[in-house]
Amino acid sequence: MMLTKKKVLVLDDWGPYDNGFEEIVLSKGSEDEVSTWLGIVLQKRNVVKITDVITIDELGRILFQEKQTINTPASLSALPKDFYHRVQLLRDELKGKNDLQALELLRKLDQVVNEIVSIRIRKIMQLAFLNISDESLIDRMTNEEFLVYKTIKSVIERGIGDIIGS
Amino acid sequence: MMLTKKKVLVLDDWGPYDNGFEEIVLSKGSEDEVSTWLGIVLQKRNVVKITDVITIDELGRILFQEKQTINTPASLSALPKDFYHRVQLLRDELKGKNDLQALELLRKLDQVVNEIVSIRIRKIMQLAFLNISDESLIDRMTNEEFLVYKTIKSVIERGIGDIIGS
Amino acid sequence: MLDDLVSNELKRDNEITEISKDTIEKLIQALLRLRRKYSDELHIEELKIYEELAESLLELRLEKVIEGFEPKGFDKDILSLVNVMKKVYIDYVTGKYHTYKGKVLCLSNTKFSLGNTVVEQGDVIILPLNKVLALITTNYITPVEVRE
Amino acid sequence: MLDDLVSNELKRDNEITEISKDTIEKLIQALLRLRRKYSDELHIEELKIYEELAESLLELRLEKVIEGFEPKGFDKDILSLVNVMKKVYIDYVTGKYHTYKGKVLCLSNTKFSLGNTVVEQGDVIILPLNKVLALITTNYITPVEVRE
Amino acid sequence: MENYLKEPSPDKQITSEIIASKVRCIKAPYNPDAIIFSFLISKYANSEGDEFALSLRGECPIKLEITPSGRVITIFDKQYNIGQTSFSSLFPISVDDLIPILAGMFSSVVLERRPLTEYERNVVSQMENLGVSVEKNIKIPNYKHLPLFSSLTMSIDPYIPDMTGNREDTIKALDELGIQATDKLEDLDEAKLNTLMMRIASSVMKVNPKFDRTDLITDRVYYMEYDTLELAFTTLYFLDVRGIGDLFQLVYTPNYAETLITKFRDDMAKGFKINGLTETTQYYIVDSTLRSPILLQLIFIQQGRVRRDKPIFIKTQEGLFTSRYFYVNSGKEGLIRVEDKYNSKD
Amino acid sequence: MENYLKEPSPDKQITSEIIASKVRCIKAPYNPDAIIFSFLISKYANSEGDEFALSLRGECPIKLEITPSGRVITIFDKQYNIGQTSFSSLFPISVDDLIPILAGMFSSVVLERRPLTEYERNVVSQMENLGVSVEKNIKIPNYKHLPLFSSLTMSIDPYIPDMTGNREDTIKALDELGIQATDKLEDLDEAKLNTLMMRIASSVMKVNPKFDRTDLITDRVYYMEYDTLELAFTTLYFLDVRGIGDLFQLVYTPNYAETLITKFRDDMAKGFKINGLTETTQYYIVDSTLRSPILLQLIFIQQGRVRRDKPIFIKTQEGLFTSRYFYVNSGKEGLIRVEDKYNSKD
Repeated sequence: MMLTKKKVLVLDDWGPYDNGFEEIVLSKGSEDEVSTWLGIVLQKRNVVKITDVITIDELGRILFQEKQTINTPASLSALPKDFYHRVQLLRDELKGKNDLQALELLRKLDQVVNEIVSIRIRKIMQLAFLNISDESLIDRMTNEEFLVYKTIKSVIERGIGDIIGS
Repeated sequence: MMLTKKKVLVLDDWGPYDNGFEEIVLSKGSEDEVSTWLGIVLQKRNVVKITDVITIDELGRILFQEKQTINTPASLSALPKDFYHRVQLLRDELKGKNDLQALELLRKLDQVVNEIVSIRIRKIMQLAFLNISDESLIDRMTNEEFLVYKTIKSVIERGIGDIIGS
Repeated sequence: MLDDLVSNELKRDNEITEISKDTIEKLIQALLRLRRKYSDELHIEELKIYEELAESLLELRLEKVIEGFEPKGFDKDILSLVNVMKKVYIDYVTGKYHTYKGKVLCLSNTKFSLGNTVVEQGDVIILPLNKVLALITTNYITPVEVRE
Repeated sequence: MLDDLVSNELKRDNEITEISKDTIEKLIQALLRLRRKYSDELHIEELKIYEELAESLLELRLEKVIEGFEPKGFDKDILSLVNVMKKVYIDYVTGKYHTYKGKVLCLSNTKFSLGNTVVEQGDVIILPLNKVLALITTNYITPVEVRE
Repeated sequence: MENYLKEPSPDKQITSEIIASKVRCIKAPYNPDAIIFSFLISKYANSEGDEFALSLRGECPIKLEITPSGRVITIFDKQYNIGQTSFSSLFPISVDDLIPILAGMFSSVVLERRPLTEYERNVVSQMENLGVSVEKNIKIPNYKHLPLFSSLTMSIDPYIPDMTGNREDTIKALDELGIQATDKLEDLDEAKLNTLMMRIASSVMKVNPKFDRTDLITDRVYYMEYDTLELAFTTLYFLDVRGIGDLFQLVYTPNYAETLITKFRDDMAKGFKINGLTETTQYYIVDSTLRSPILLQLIFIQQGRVRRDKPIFIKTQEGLFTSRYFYVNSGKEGLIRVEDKYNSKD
Repeated sequence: MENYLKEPSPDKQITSEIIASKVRCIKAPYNPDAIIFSFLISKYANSEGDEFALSLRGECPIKLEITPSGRVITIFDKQYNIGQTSFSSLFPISVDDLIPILAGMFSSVVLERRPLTEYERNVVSQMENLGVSVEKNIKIPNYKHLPLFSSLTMSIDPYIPDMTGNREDTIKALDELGIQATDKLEDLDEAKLNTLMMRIASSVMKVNPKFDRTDLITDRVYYMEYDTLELAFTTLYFLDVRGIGDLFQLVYTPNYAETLITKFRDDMAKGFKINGLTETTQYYIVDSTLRSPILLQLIFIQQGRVRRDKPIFIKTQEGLFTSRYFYVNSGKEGLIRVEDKYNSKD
């Protein structure tokens, strides 16, 4: 995940940097892609600004969608694999600002995300319990959600699978 | 679990048997207690009959209770730790009989147990999700159920705990 | 008794249970005598139950070690091997050792025999990864590290 | 690349993924050169990311080995040590070895040095449990088994 | 009998000197007394996390040797000659180690067919405070707690031709003397006891003409339910057929003696036959269902038919076997299959 | 110069004989050529799952030795005297191993300050098919690809007092000769080349009066971007300051040479000073910021100021250091801290 490429806007010339696989040179004013970890470090140094971040508006839309289908587990909306990580980046950014408006946004962000997580995990638990393992459904989960899904499925199978039915 | 003591009716004199910790002698006609594994072996040899088995009637009662509180996770009814193992013993007994009536009972047994499991696992998933870890609740779970509960709780905490809230 | 240890291990989910040496020693000595005395079907069945419980106990404890809980109890040292394994694995995969296709360059810390060769302290040895782990545990070798 | 290996490991939940020696070798050789060339803050940060991923990869794979899936891939031999550990642990706890308080009676399979002593093939050794495991892996010793 | 008055009197300090040396190994011969003594040392010299080697083939600064002129203990460059006295009797007496010390001491006494040395007699009398008792009585295993037929069938030394290893004949013989098989020695009156002694002596004399009725009476040492003669036979037997594992366990967890003695009685109760002895230049071959080369040697030595320094091989359906006692370099414990170099050449 | 015409002519068969022996160890001195040859053997003798030992202190049936009368290879009871010829040049030529073979061969040539043996010349000319080129030219590292100031500051042999290790002075000197620091050798016209050669020779002669301008021209062997002289300095330097790890990697993954050469250039670019040499009965102490005892020895040998058989210790703020090359029994790799027995007594 930390090696996933992220789009950045280059604020200052930087490099060359040998990351072991390629040499990275960033030119001021250009748009480029760098590994997430490097993007985070360079953003802190004001060398780049990560551009493919999530916004509170987008989060609002996701929550709306999830709420509409709250009782239909199979209607899980598709999130990028690193969704929670993107949220984390947004939080860090807001936290960094340290003004009143940002604080208000932060509060709102946490509330929305909590709701999203809550609805989605319920759906995922249902899916795991019903032993639904549709490829397209799994694709809609984030990495963390897939871990939850997989674990619940396996613990149910392992724990009591040999009692029910069989 | 296999070392848990089970009540048996002794059908034939047997022993002495040194199990490494005590010497076991069973006298025909008496009631006694032996480890589950030994009870199973000796039951097959017609030396004992395990008496604290579960009955279909009892299972019916448990199902009724669970159904009444289907939407109240915290109202999980208390089952013995080795509940599923007892069910297994009952199944084995019915299977062994191989007559039509037994087959019918077997079918019914599976149906009832499936329903019980289904309701209880849903409740337990809820409890884990809501992070309810009341000692008295946990005591009402069987070993297998506790494993499910524990795993779900930990995967939710581990997977996304550091995103929601915090 | 062993089943209680397994149940406790299952229940306690945020630490490795402290199983004392005395507790486990009593069990071992009883089963040891059982093995020495009997080899009939029933005792073999009984021992199989204990073997399955021992396996469950190890699995539960190992999983906790992997999750990062601190090894403790009678098996502390053996559980800690997982942490040695972690270190060696991470160092190997992230290029901290001089290596080529599963072979690792090491120095001998002591005199010991390796195949037909007797190796002296300070000798240079090229070892497959799994032997590196075993011989680190016994402190016979140290991998040569890559540093700037 | 290492992150893809971790994702794949996570997704495939009923087997250990087959990571080839060539795949991992490319990664290792690149990181090895990185370590050799640089020691600045940024490269240390980068290597930390790789170390964390390597740890996740091992954890996921180890958990599968513990659950009973067959070790395979470049790290087959090292993962298999968990199965050796299982056997030794079960045998120890269920009294299959002549033992007392964590010490196990063994025979030496070969000449090797043990502390200051050079042990010959067939010599008798009393060893703590964790060393038993390490020295079984290297085939230096065999525990004396209890039999009827 | 030889003169033991000139025996050197060893010092118990030797043991503490060894333990204090912090050396984590002992070189020892494959001999029950030497092994037991080494394990006793390891029990106290070997702290947690450490290893200890009993070096049968390697070298070590601490060495136990059994030479024709007696036992020698070497600690670095110092040598102690302790004569006939067993190694184990040098170990400090404590309740915890009483059983292994007795097992080591009497393994040596029985194996070498010798009386206790003065030093050992002293050790035994010091043990009387801890419950060890000594009496002059008949030399058959555990006559105090076992029925007579059982004691007699387990009598390896003296070997009683029509009784040892033969339950039915023993019961018949007792019956002829008017003794019930399940009687214990204490149940017999003076007359019956005398008749029994006569009967045993005459039987033994058939294979060992030098045997005398007085040889039947010796110092008999008991501790709790343990008879040291039975304990010695048990130790010799299991070292032979199973290897050092049982001796390790006996030293570290002395109540293991109970397990071993029970197993020994079970094995002996099955009975055994000795069908013949043939000699090659390198070894003896014994055709027997008693699978202990040491005990077989002990039986044939009484009859002057074998030399101590020549190995005993047992002939069975599955081939020739010996034990590590006679083949230390095999590196294996328990019964070891060996090649018959002479017959296999045919 | 000695007469090399009588040199024994080694046989490449030696290598295959070693590999075919299936012996999993080589005893070798701590010498770059011997170590590289051993690693080359291990690369082919060592199959999956096996181990291989490079025995510096132990024993092994295969042995490499460097004796006053030449190099000797022992394979069990057979001995091969290969004279001055480097071990590595015996290894079968293949593209895969070209770089380590050259690194081994030229480490030996540079370390011993000798010309190629006839056998080695032969090996090099066989390598020409694979892209190795030979030319007579100036003996400064990688004049083909590096700017002159860089080559000159890296010149360990000959040691050029005001240029080696001193970037500023080198640039100034070049400037005085009307040469741009960034010029390469090929950029110079005949006249400037001559002036430069004169300048170097006169500078070298200040510390080494025996030096002659003709000594500046030798056989210069290149392979791709690699100059064997630079490769040899790099090998000697990192064996010294880091230990066998880099040599292992160079043999097993030859493109590692690039990493090493880059690092060597970086280290050399930092420059260094040599402030003084003092002699004790056991070793020399050099006060220098160049942390390679081997390269320092090489510099002082040119000036006739040190003997080969006496270790070089480097004096730094943190104490005295040497490398395993001069202290093989230390058992440690890279720079090793040592006690100054003479000064510490004060």
